[in-house]
Amino acid sequence: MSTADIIARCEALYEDLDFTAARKWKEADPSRKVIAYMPVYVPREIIHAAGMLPLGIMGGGDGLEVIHGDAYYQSYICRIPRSTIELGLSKRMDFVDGMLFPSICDVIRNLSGMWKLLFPGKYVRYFDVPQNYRDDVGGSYYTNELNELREGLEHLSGRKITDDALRASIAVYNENRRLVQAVYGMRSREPWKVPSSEVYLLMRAGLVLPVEEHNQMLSEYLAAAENVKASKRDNCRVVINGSFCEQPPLNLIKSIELAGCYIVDDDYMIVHRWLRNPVSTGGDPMQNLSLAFLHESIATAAKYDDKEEDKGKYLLEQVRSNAAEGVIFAAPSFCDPALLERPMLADRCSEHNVPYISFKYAENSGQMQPIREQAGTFADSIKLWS
Amino acid sequence: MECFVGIDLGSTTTKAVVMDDKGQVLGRGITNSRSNYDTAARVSKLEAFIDARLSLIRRELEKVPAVAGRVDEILAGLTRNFRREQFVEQLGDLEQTCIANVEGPRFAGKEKVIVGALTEVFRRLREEEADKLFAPTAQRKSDFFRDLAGSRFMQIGEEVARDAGIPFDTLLHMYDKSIIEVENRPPSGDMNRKFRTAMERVRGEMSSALDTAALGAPIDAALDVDMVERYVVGTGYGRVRLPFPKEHIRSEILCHGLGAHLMYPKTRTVLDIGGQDTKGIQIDEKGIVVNFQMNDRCAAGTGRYLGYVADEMNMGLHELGPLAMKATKSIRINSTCTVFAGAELRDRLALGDKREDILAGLHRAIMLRAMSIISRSGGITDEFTFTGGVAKNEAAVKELRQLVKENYGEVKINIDPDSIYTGALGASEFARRAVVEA
Amino acid sequence: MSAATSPEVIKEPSMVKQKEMIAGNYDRLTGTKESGEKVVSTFVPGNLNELIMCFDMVNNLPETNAIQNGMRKVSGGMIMDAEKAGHSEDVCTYVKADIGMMGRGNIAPNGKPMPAPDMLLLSYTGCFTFMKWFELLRHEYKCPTVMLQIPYQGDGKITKNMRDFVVKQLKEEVIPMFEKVSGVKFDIDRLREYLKNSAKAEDNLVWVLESAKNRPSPIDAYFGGVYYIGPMFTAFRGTTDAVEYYDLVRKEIEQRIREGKGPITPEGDMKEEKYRLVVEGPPNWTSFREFWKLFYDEGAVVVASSYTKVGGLYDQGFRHDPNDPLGTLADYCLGCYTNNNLPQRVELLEKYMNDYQADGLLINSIKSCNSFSAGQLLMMREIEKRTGKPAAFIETDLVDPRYFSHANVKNRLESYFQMVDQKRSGASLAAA
Amino acid sequence: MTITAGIDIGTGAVKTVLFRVEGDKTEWLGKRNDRIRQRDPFKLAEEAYHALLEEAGLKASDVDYVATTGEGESLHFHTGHFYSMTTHARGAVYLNPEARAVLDIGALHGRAIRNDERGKVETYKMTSQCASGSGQFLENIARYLGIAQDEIGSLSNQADNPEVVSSICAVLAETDVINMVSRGITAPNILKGIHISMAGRLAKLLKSIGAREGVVLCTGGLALDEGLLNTLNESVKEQKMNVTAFNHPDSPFAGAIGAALWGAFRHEKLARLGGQQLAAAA
Ligand SMILES: Nc1ncnc2c1ncn2[C@@H]1O[C@H](COP(=O)(O)OP(=O)(O)O)[C@@H](O)[C@H]1O
Ligand SMILES: Nc1ncnc2c1ncn2[C@@H]1O[C@H](COP(=O)(O)OP(=O)(O)O)[C@@H](O)[C@H]1O
Ligand code: SF4
Ligand code: SF4
Ligand code: SF4
Repeated sequence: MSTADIIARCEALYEDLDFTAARKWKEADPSRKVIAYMPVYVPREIIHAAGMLPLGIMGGGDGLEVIHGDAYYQSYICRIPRSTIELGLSKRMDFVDGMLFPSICDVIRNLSGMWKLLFPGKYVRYFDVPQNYRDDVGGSYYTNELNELREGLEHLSGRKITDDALRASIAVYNENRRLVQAVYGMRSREPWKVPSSEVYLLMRAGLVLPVEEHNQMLSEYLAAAENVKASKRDNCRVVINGSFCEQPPLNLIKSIELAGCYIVDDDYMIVHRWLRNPVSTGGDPMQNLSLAFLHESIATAAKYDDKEEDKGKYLLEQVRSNAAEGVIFAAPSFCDPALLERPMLADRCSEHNVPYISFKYAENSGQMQPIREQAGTFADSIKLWS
Repeated sequence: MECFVGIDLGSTTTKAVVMDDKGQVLGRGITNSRSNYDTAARVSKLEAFIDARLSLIRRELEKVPAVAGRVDEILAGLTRNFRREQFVEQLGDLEQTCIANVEGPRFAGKEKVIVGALTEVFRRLREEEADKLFAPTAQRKSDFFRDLAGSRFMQIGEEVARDAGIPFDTLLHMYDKSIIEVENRPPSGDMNRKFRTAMERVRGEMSSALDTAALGAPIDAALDVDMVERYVVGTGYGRVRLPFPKEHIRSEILCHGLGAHLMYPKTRTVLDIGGQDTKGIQIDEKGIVVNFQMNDRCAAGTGRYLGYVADEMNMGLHELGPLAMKATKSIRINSTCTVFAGAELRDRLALGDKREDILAGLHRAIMLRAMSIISRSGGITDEFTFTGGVAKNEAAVKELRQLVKENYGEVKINIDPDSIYTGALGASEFARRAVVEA
Repeated sequence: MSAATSPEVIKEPSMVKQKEMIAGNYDRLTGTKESGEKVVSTFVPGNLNELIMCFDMVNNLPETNAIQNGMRKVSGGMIMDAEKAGHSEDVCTYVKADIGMMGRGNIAPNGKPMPAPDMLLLSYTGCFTFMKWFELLRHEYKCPTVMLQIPYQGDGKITKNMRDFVVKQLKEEVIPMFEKVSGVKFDIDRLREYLKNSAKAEDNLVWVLESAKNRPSPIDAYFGGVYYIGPMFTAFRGTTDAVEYYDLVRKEIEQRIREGKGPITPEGDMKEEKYRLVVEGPPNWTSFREFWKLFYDEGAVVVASSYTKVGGLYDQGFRHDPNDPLGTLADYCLGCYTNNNLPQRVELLEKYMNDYQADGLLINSIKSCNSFSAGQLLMMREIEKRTGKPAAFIETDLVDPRYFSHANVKNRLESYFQMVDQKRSGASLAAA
Repeated sequence: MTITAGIDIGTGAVKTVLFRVEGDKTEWLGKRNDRIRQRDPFKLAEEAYHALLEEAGLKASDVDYVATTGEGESLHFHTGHFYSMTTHARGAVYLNPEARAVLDIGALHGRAIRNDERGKVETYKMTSQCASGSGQFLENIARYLGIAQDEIGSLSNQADNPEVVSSICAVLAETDVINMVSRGITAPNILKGIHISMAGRLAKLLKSIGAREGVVLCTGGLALDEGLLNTLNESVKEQKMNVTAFNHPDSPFAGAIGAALWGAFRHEKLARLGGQQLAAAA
């Protein structure tokens, strides 16, 4: 398969607002269950070990006409919750058996309660995470939370989730993490071969496909991409930060590259890259997941930085290790975590002479002109003066 | 006779309805709000009384056997010719105002050429356009003098300016400067005289001769009726600017609810899209508002949006709908910021999309926003009434029907040609109840 | 949450007392250089005032400062300063008002500069913005910061795991940090004493809030309510001053009930009680007086509000318990209004609608505050559905004057009141 | 010697310039400013370009680099494209070598750019997606009031009691203005009020890019509005910023000039690098 074929499949999955692939998966066996989750991070291993399909929901993008969703949100709230409500009310998610709302911001948090009110009878869980990183404090709290999730899912399926199953699932996801890193690594080395829009679509596919299938897809893509003939363009290298929840429209990602910027790292769909290293497959799996969260998580605005000097460390590391020439802070409009975090990160960039720009978007932004303008000017200035 | 008046001071248009003590609508009047609010209220009221007078004439004529079967024809002719009289009169006013405005250092030395050009433009307007505009079969682009005179002024002006060797911008500027003054002057003159003059022209136009004597008496009778303005209620966006005491002012939400109820008693949901607001209203079986939602602080997706688009395309508002109806597909438009409408349109044109398809997309975008507002107010319950200026736009209506069907199934949808008067109708009924039922 | 600066028409003794208390705290705050006292900044929801008192530290609440600046109409400029410095237009204006205030020398209402905090107690109750807010302050002040994470009641209940987690953080993170910064050793018996005071005052606060069940209501539980909760939610819970204040208020209101009086407004006693409302959401501070006037001019009195529960849901039975000092602090934090999930919030409002015999619900949706605002439109629907009473929705902001449109709010409220009216007299009107 | 053309395709007008660059010497050969008015901007650009060449006595083949800016990315005969902020900064420094910040005030957007003495963009800020307080709005109001564009400035300068527009939305603000007319507020006071709110926004942009001192050159369509310029200077003074805003009779051409000059720069750089293909830029 060529990269084009793989990407065509991904694009179809991406545009399918009815989640046909996930529906088919479920229909294949009546005992199957689908558990949807919102950004940013959930331990998909537990869902997988329960024999269920974790389904990532990233809002409705620019392809969904939002009618009822707007009726639930004021104009000054970001887009993703309203398009998610639209997906729910328009029955596009009727096959979903449960919904996880990770702890990320007040909007998603409150959405969990709205989901309970709107869809009584469904399994709905607000999934809190520790902001305290001591094993005996935050760690034991989180292990208990994980166990509650485990029990909830057991209850839903009527089946025990064994430790062995969990260890096996952790292994599959470790493989997924490895492949995802490989794709990111390849893009960083040869961005002209691996356009960001393709990387993006590949990752989107991972939200709706069973992980085994995604692993296969990633391997095939990596092999195919080696053979791509494309020549290097006169672009600058940038890291995108702030897009961890509501996703930009695909056109925006394309526009950034068209305007002369190679994206060499980003924080789109960070559920795939949340844990930087493999999770241990021995011992107590729940504890392993908990410890991995405490000590291996990447930094993001939805997390508390224990020490002041740690703020921005991860971003600067992304810049350094990918030889990026600048940072683009691209946050969804009205996104509290991203927008409150930005001034602190921007200060860190300035302190280290990393040029940056920032803009806001919405998942359904139609006007790319201002984006091209800004990304283009950024690229121009790096290009003309390097 | 005693009359009850409701005035809806909208952001774009001001509407008035005159009602009798039985709740029968006698007349409706409309004018542009883009002028002094007091004047707008006065003008719309005057127009409504003119219309009421026509109703009285109709009532009288219907008693006359000699004109049986021809009343509609006579009234249509009478209305048209009356408007023509008004048009010519206002044109004269505009001409004088324009000429008076040619002064100051900006025009030093060029006054004569400019005045000459203006005179020529107005001569052609009067001689060629008045007849064309008010010919029995003519389709007029708008009901407002500003638009009627304006669009032709632009075309004629461009030619005349070229011939006279002066910049067209100068003439355009004279027009912009003067039209606002003219609009701020309520129509003058003796209405009855205008009716009589118009009647003369009707007689001339009618295909077969009419019994002049038979017509005289009923028309005189109708013209002699003394219409007394008993109680006025104001509503609408600009209602706080009306020089009325508080008890003469009602919220436009209530007026729209009641107005829609009077037109369609089974209505439960009302959508009103006006110049800069969109309202979703739920009413009960008595026309009482039980819930409402409206946009505020952002005019995205309101009637004005279409105005910007029409300006950008150099078209009349009346023409947008028909063009959009020719679309073969609809382009998805996500931003409904009114001010960016033009930019969006240009963007899309540059991408090679067709005008009609883009327009269809723009209409859908407005209706999507309206659907959200309705949804926020509690959804659509049978029957559903669509009111406000945008209800005149067939493409908007088409999108609405489709969206209602997709989201709420089969629902009876009411749209009245006079739906723009819904708020004023409700207000006039409040006026009537204040007296008759007090 | 304190008395505004322009003169009151009528000054009840409790108002005078509250003014003195607040002025005293500001004097204490701005006098730390001389007194050598240490300052801790923290938030209203999850405010651990009793604990702070155990370490002889002074409590500074940036939210309250923002409100003060809002009421004195200086917050607008501060917010713009923060925006110019790169803070987004989209985020909470309390944060920006605070940062802007810092840029202008942190001048307290008494005209003196406030000290930089010696410690930030990031009690993260009911709102994510708190976390970023104090990260931003830490970024500026580089001072010791301790996070007290309060898990959200996602399933509408407080689990043992949550409570244990909070208590553990208190023991192992918060108290040690306090000891380190203040140099004072923690004494649990001292804490018990303060908690006793709290419980006493809390009884009276609840009595005051519930007095609105009378007809006419002797208080306005929103506009007046923010004054009544002032001492309890800020730097006074646990003090004898607060105990005295609430005694005083209670007596005054008992008197009003005996006299059959309505609430006090800035223009004297409210005349006729025409509408009884329940309000959800915080008020607008920059136009507080104008906003309130829109209500009392129409004879609308607020009989219950959720905003007066952000610093504790005392009327639902919670009391600080001296017998379980750390556990009770955990319960307190876990139970604050915005830490409740949406179904709980709906139930509470429904209960208020019924218990206080309200004519309708009004939601004042605040642009800044997603914690409150996200989901309010659904809450409105639910209440309408469950109670059959009309609800209205207005949008303003806390301390950003740009988002208070008097004309808009007035239009909405007028339509709403006329709607309630028309509904009441529906039968007679529909005759035609 | 390098001959370059700069073409700035805007929303309201197409600006075209021609330059000859030799080492440090730059010579401005010609300029045109064509209002678009419902015409196809790309055709207009092509016509203008050829007309300019003719005036200058040059052939298309004499031109080494045709640089576009603004919305000209897809102009078929260009050599390379530079983004507006890049070009405005360069154009501003050409027009006023003292300029260390640029305020580009167009029909729909405002942009503030901070640059160094070579015209390199250091940082920038744009107005948001919402078109409130845009030039388009001013234009609409002026038309409504019957005021020609070149009259706005002098009228605004006559204001004695300006009335500030409170609405955030440009459309709702129009109604505010109409209200003002019916309340008898004079045109100068209305215009000045609009200038004040625009200047406030622009000053905020300037402040947020950290333009604390020196010369700010206004470019773009509204740069020549003296009323706005005066108000802007009042506004920055109020904000205690030590900057002064200027315009230049050729301010509207800044983008096109910048494009032409960067084109020359790029051409020479690429020539030095040994005839590397221009494909990347085109
Ligand atoms: N004949 C028409 N065809 C299409 N649209 C129209 C027509 N007349 C008015 N409109 C639309 O209606 C809007 C004005 O509606 P209206 O109800 O009069 O508003 P308001 O009450 O705010 O003045 C205009 O902005 C325009 O978009
Ligand atoms: N002399 C002038 N005084 C005031 N405004 C002007 C003047 N000349 C042009 N404008 C305004 O400038 C705007 C267009 O600016 P421009 O920079 O050309 O925009 P764009 O680059 O987007 O086309 C229009 O709104 C127009 O009205
Ligand atoms: S986009 Fe930002 S504010 Fe919106 S839900 Fe996601 S994290 Fe929360
Ligand atoms: S978002 Fe709301 S709760 Fe949080 S700090 Fe701001 S106002 Fe307070
Ligand atoms: S300018 Fe556009 S986006 Fe902004 S408030 Fe007005 S209509 Fe809405």
